Amino acid sequence: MAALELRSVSKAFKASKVLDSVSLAAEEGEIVCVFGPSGSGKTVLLRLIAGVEQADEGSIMLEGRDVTDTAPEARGVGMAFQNFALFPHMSAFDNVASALTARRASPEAIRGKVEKIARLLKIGHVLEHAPRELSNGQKQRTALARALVADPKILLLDDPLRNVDAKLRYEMRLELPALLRTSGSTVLYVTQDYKEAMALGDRIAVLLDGGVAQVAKPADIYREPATLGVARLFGDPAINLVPVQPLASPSGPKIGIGGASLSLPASYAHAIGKRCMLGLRPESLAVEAQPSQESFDVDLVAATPLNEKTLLLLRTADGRELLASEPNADEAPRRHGPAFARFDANAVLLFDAANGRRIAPQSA
Amino acid sequence: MSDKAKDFFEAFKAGKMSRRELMAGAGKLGLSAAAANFLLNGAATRALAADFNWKKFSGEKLHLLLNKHPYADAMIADLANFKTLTGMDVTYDIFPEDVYFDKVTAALSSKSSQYDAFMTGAYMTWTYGPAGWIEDLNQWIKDPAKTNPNYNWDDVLPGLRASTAWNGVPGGELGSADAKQWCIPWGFELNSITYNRKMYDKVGVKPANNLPELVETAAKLTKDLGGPYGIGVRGSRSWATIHPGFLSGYANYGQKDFTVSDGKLKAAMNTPESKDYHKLWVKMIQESGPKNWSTYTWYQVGTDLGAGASATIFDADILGYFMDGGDNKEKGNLGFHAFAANPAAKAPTPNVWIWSLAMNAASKQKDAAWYFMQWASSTEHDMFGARKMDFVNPVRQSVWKDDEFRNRIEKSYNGYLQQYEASSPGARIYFTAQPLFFDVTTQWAETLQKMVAKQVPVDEGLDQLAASIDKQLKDAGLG
Amino acid sequence: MADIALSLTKVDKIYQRRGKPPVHAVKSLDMAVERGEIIALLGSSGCGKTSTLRMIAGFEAVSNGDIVLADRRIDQLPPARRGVAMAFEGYSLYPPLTVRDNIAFALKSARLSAKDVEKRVAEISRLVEIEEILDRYPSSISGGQQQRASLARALVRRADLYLLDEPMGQLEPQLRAVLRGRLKSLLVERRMTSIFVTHDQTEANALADRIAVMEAGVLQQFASQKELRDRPANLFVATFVGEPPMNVFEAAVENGERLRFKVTAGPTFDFASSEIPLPVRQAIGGRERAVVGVRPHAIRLGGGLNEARIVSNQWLGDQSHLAMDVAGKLLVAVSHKPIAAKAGEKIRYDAAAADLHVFDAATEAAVSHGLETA
Amino acid sequence: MTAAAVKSHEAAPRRRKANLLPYFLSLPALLVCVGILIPFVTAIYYSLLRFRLNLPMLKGFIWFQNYIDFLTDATFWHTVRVSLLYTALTVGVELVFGLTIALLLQKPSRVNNVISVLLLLPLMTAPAIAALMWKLMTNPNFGVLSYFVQLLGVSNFKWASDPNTALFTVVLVDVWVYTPFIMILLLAGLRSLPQQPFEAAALDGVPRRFVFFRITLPMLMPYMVTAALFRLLDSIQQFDIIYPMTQGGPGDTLLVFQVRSYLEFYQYTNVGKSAALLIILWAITYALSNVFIKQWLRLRERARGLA
Amino acid sequence: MESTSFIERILRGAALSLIVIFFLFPIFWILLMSFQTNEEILRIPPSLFFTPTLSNYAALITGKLATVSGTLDIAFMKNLWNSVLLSTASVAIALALGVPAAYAFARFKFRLGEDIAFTLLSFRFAPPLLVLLPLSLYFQALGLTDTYVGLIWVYQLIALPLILWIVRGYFEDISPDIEHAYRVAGHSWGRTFLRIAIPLARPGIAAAGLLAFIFCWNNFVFALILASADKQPVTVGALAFVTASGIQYGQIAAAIVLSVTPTLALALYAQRYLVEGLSLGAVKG
Repeated sequence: MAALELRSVSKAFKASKVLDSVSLAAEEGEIVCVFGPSGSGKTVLLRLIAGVEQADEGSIMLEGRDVTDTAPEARGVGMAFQNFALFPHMSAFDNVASALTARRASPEAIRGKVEKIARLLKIGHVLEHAPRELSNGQKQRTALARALVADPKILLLDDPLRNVDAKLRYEMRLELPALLRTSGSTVLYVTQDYKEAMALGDRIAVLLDGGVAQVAKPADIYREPATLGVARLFGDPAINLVPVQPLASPSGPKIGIGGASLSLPASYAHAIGKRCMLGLRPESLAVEAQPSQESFDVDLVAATPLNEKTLLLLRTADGRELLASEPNADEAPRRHGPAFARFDANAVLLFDAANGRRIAPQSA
Repeated sequence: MSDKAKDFFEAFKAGKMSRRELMAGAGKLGLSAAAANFLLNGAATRALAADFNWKKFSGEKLHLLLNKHPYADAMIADLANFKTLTGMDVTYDIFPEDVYFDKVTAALSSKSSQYDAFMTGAYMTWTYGPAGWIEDLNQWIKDPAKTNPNYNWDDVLPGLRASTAWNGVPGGELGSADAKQWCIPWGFELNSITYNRKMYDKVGVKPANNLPELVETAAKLTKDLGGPYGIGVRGSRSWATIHPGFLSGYANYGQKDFTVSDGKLKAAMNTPESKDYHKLWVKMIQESGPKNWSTYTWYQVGTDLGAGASATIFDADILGYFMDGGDNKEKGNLGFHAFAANPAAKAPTPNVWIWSLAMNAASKQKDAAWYFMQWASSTEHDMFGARKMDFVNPVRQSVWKDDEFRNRIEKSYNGYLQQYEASSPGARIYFTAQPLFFDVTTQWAETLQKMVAKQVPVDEGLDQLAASIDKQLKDAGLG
Repeated sequence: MADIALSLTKVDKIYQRRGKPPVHAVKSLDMAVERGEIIALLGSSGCGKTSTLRMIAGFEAVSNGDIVLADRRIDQLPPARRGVAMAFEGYSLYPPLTVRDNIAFALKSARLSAKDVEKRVAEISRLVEIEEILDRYPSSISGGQQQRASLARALVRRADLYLLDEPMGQLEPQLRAVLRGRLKSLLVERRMTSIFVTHDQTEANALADRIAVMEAGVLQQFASQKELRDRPANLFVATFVGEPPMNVFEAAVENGERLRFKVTAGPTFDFASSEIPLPVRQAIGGRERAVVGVRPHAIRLGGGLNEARIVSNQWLGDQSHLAMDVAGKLLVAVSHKPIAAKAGEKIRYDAAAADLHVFDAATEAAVSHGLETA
Repeated sequence: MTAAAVKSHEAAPRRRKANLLPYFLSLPALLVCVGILIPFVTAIYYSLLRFRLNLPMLKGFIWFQNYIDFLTDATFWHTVRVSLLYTALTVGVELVFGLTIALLLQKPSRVNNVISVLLLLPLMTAPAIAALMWKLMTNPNFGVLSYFVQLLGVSNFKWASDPNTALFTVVLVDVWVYTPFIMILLLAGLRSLPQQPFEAAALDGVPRRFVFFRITLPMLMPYMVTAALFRLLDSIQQFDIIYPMTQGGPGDTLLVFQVRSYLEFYQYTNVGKSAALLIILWAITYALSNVFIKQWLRLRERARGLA
Repeated sequence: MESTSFIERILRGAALSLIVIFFLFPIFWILLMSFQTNEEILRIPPSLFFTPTLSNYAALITGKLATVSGTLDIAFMKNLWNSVLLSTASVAIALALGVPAAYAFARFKFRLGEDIAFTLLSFRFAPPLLVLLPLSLYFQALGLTDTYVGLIWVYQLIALPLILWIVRGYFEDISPDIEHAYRVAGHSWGRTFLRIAIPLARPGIAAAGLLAFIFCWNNFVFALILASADKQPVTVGALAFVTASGIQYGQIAAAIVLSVTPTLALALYAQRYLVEGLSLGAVKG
């Protein structure tokens, strides 16, 4: 039995359908990251589960219990809101304790639990402060503590790191998994940062245009995105996409980029003749000074350093812009001008141009 | 006014002529005075109680609606005696005149039983009577079981009795045989001239004897005094502007508001004589009236006189009386003068205002209310007010004959009694009784305002007024 | 330096507050910007970067010091006469005007010919991709679009200096990369001297010729991005610049036969003196304590003296971020290859002498960077 | 879960339980008000009657005769004209005056804040009381304003008692009482406007006149419309000032709707006419406020979209 | 930065001074008048110099009005008390009814919701007399004539729409997520409303209540028609200082001063809320 299950849940606001028959399940103790661009319905999904919005269709099951019509307070979920939603007229302590007071816990028990979670989240020293006196990071931790303190079976986190600064976000990204594991909750974590999703999720559910585009482990999604849309969302810089039409050749399928004819693995033989999109991750594109087999001519337009990587903006002979990234930033600066690019044929992604679905390689 | 009904002023005049006789005879008069004194020290309570079961409604609670007025003040000052006499409790709401009649209308029109009796003027009963909001008091006056034997209804000046009785027929004569007694007269006022003797002396003029003279005198006063203006009359957009000096003078010129034929009314303000009169009146205000005349009610007219801001008023005699006393700046400086506006007229024809008591038809304790009304209009109470309070112009003949009252007035108020005696023979209500009284008079006042402001010429204004009133009469089925 | 467009000399900003101590928001700021140069003002919120920008624009009076732009002293001039154009961070568009009118407003009120205005508006809106929304009102477009419109409104003007306050903060990541490139080439091509404020290092790195790092009102370092990365002037810059930030630990120093940094309950970095050039050793001198820093990319995993428990291991598709629990803090290592280790396991690590940054424990100023002195 | 089960869920959209809570919360307020509103319906009925309290025998249903009478009555059109003129004047003057003051006080400083609070005082004075105050001040004998006017050499200024200046006088009182209301609303509006557009304009050297008419004023519009709406509703139903000061006079100069219907009812006891007048007033008010509310909603949408 | 010239500052100062004089002089003058005797007031020309007297206030407070015709009892303090009672009770009830309703309109989209809200708002459009005239007839039947209950009920016409209008806007400005957070934490709707929604909207509620109080206090026509002397508030009561021996200007002035003092004091005390309420709630409604 899944700890959390959504069955064909739909939700519309006025005329626009935000969620269209979404089904999703999370196992007990699992962290599922709900990831998608803004407006894809992630937050609404979470709010439906929390019960602060009502689903139009479908049902929501928590531990086998249908809670579709249950009031939010009776669902036993914990939730951290994107904008923190702290109670401005209560101290941080009372904010955190609010989930316990509702359960009529004794004052001593409340104090004990609040202080414990506060220690864990490093906000013990600001418990008596009002929210307006807290820094953004402290607010975020307070909100998190409030969601966590009652050990909810289901924990809903709505992009909790969005409104904190980069450094803190990074730190929390590293710390959160361990913290969430100790709570033992089943976690639904909404984010619009793919790195966050990859870093935190046991699995990622990619939400696109109101529907679930893919649910899979982070590495799998990165490596084998189900659709063009998913592929575009993962990777910084984003994946290069080149329209191609694989042709048959004696040595296996071939594609043409910038006048060069390049080999694809034989496992893509079934794609021959189809109009496709070739997905090339920047890191799988190597730029070399000397031509080699399977390399093609490019013009190196710009080299921009970016976080221990160097981004190379390439222009192919037919005027297409490609981005390559090189991890080793300590090399001598790249000279602009003609160069040769080569991709790792085993790392390419191929999508059906007609429906955007990935064309999986087939073993012969 | 009907021939049949005895004009009370005529009667009084007759009384006056025989005054020496009466005073020599003393009899009744002395008795009355004694009774009043008894009342004052409370002995009268027992005396009254001996003849009549005053305690019949003991324990009941009456509620009155009163206008802020010296008459009401006088009554309130004596109210404890009534309570002792009857064992009833009396409470009251008292409102300033600005809103008083609206309050009455509000209370009566909602058929509210909260007030048992209230103060009113005769004009108002022309609305309240037909609307069925007040009772015909003849039912009580004429019932010996309900009215104490000493009440002596006939002692009330006959003209006042008649003026407060109407048969309800639009244009019907006041005090006719089929008339209903809508209210009991309580105190009244007639319109004459009160002037500032010091100012008159300073400028060297004498009180005017007619309107053309008044226009001149007022203009001279205004010019020579350099500050105070010559003549104060009312000017607010209300019936109250028409009924005092204005209508008194109008009547003196022989003019009427309506002509009545075959039970139909027709506006009569646009006769050539009326137009001449209006022209004089308007000229007087324009030349020598108060600057913001159009907001003037009797309060302002009086206050200005008392404060030395005006030299003359043509308004209620009692208003002048009040301004001649109290803490007014011009206290003791005023003089009173009867006034016949028309140089051709032999005597003044003052229109009267009668403060009266009426009974709410929705009252739940009418008999008890009548107890209050008969007490408040009794000789005893009238006498108390006249002697001890400012209940000037009492309604009972016997009180007018009281020496104590007369002496007091004679002594302190220069020419008041003479004024009264010269004016009273011609004094009565000069309006035609009809339900559109307020519509007509308000519109009349509005027209006057326009004339004074030169928004419309007098002739044209009166023609329009008459036409408009005729239309309204027609709409209401009266014309 | 030959061609200075803007210079700030000993500029202070002190906010007087009623009943409270004054706030010294900018302290004795000296900065010179060359003509055509693109400068990033980088810092966390409240570091004084916005105050600096506003002083240059003329929205805040200068408490001390002077500002010279294009050879004119401007710090006493009203904003309109400074020759500065600015793109604001927030909702700075004129709400009652369409995007087109917003962009054209200044040009029109300067009585430029309608034709010129139209041409310039068209050109700039193509650049920032807002041609479709030119006739919409600011309230009906997205935050990102507003920001681009605001950018266009500033860039459309001819000015001696362009101030851009978080010009890309609201943009979608994909678009941001594209616009960055376009903006940069426009600025370079037209030799538009510009200062932009950002808290995003990626942006600073991508756009700026030089980066001014500010903290607590003080200019910490003003240098190229490579310089900032390789030779941070102090501990603040070291930990502020770089993603993920530099790992730093306070350590006991032993500078003799060997150069050894020993972190209490943490790692030891131990080198033979021969590995370290003499000047560096001399610079470190007889210090007993110092702060050592290693960038995450420089942590070498799978061997070495030290061992730590893995807190998390996150594969982001093209790189692995490994967090270890070291001396009660997190030590982060980044690898461009997947690391096959799980949370809870132990892993060995070390750092090379060339990757070690040393800072004075008290002043936090840099002492040495790898094999060079600071 | 099987695919079939999923299908069945898709096939049957959930019936949403009606949420009774909002009704439960809002109905008491509604009931209390509707209780008061029953008279409103009665008034409509009265307006269709020939109904004079002192001529009870004439009472009868006459459909729209009362209305028709008004439409053909010049004095009624005068009432319409005066009411609208009064409304236009007060709202117009108060808006311009209030805006001017708000602009003068825009910059938050201690002095400005103290002034803005002091200026609230007239607003705290009941209009009826204010009318009384001004009546005293314009009294030709001891009124201080009359005195001042005289000092200025105008000897024959009659304030509310001259048809030429009566409207001016009551408008002046209305302005005195209500300008602070508009001022404070616009001041709050001005101060809550985002500063950046103005900084941008200052930096771009946009002339002040341009900024005011093209930016400030339009941005202030929602506040202006709200202020105008509030005042409009009160102004067209003006009673508290005009009645105590002039009772509609001099002549019929200030015979606005509510004063006229008050007199119709309380002095002439003409219930039918009075009710018809008020219904007409209600219709005018409703129509005017609808225009404003639409405008306001449009502006609000825009303001909301911005935030 | 400082672009305002010296001349401009002078002009501004002059304009502001004139404005302050215009708005404050009447109040100042009435205040002076309230310390003068009738005689001093009626002096021509008016003068700033007089010997202040407290007799006007004494008369009002003791309720003993000395006139030519003797001492009159006036219930001015009773009127003042009536104003306090009517305004306070009306606002309290309007808040009790209006705040939940405002919350409902702000937080729920429900069938007829906007219609109900608009109906309630439209009470602002109804000419008071339109309601009052027939109402005075009905009140008799209901036994509400001349009762505080009846008046307070009618005062809801003033207070309720105002409170709904402002408080609704306030609720709408508060992120519902704060309430959601409290409910998800396990608290019932009722507790959430009381513990979160109301405390957060407190400034708006305070402003609305304050405004409603002032408008109730300042009301004239409702009380004029419906209240007896016993129940009437000061706005009507202040008209009562007219006696046959003249208009008691000093007492009118003192009555004016006394009648506006509570609202003035309240406004000065709470002007911050008022400004906020007037701006936020009213516009964002």
